[in-house]
Amino acid sequence: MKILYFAWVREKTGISKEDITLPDDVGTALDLIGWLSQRGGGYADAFSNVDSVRVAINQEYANHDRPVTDTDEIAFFPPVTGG
Amino acid sequence: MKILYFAWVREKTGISKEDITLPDDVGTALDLIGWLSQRGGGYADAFSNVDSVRVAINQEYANHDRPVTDTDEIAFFPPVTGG
Amino acid sequence: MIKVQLEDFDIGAEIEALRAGDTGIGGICSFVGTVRDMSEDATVSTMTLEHYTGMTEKALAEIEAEANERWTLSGSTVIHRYGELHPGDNIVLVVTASAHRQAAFEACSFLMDWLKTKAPFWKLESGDKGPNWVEAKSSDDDATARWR
Amino acid sequence: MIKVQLEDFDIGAEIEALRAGDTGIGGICSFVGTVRDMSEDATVSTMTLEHYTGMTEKALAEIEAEANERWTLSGSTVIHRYGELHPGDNIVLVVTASAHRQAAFEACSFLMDWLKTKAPFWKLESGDKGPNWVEAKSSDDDATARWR
Repeated sequence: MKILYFAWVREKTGISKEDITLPDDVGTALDLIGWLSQRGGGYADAFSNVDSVRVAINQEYANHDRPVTDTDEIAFFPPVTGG
Repeated sequence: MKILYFAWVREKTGISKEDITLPDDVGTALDLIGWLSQRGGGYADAFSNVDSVRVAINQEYANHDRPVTDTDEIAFFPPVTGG
Repeated sequence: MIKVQLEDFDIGAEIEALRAGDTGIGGICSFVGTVRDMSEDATVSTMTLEHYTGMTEKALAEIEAEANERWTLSGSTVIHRYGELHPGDNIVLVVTASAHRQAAFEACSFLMDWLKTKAPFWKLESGDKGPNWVEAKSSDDDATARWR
Repeated sequence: MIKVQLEDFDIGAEIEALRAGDTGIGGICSFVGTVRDMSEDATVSTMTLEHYTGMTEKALAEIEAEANERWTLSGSTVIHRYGELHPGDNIVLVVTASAHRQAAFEACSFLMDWLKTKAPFWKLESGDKGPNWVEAKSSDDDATARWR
């Protein structure tokens, strides 16, 4: 699974993208956030307020309870501020 | 008094501007319309539907019942269609 | 800034002139009205714009002042042409600049609505059905009424 | 037409390109968002725009398609820059052309509101108070909610 981080989520995790093998017990985007947070450090910080983190699955906005699979591209980022 | 005509009011009166001496019994813009209409021909035609004729007195929109004086600049025209 | 003119205008140049050097601006809205090749059920080959010299300038200045009273603008430009125009030609340009986008959008839309119902211009269209004075639209009155 | 680019754009040229040769157009609305020198209580010397390559293009195409579904447009242009910008620089351009002015205005305003809340861009401001990620505004959510 490819994971991308943007803006302050990227700054806190300290990484803009990574490839992981999806653990068996991770079913949803929220599960993935929990699993990433367990790594501690910047990850725990980035996801400490889960409501302020938006999720995209395969480049489409997705709710936190959406299922994720090992072939997905997942992105985590703050609310957008373009325009 | 200077009188100006625009658009189809001008076409019907056949004249774009004229100077007249304001008759004593003309008190308002509507009186003036009545007086001009009495000339007959194109004037009667131009003012046959008085509601479709707008009035400006000294380059400001004015209601038909507004008083007019001999030193005023009066204009008659259809509803505007600029922009 | 208002202008009533026979000549065409350069939209890009007018936008640049209005914003030049002002880094407090966050958004610039512009609207250009152009001559269409069709009007109701007739083709249009020529549109002739008549106006009331003197009153036009006063009316445009009043409309612009009103917009600047209602919204906090960094600047505004209103240019209205008169004379003989053809399909695709520019008729009118409104540009508004503000720190905030909503003010720029609203003031620009307001200015166009008011120009349609307050500025002393009249359009004579000529095409396959002969000359025709464009009639005022009640939809334009309704649009202006939104701002009361 | 949508573009996501590092380079600046030419507003006048984009407007001309969109309208070129189409005499069915009655009005062209444009909006340019620019970098302000102030943000809340801090000065801004640099604004860096980060975006999600791939998703950005998809989101912009969807937003543009949605506008064209809601309004009858002759054409539309959306250009959004990324990278390092400075006060006065252009950030985003939306141009809409239509037979009718209200459609052009509304579609342009709609596109800007949606860009603010849907396009995956993030602004990092630097100035007298150090770097700061711009926070999403609830007023932008409200503006977008108007169109539901």
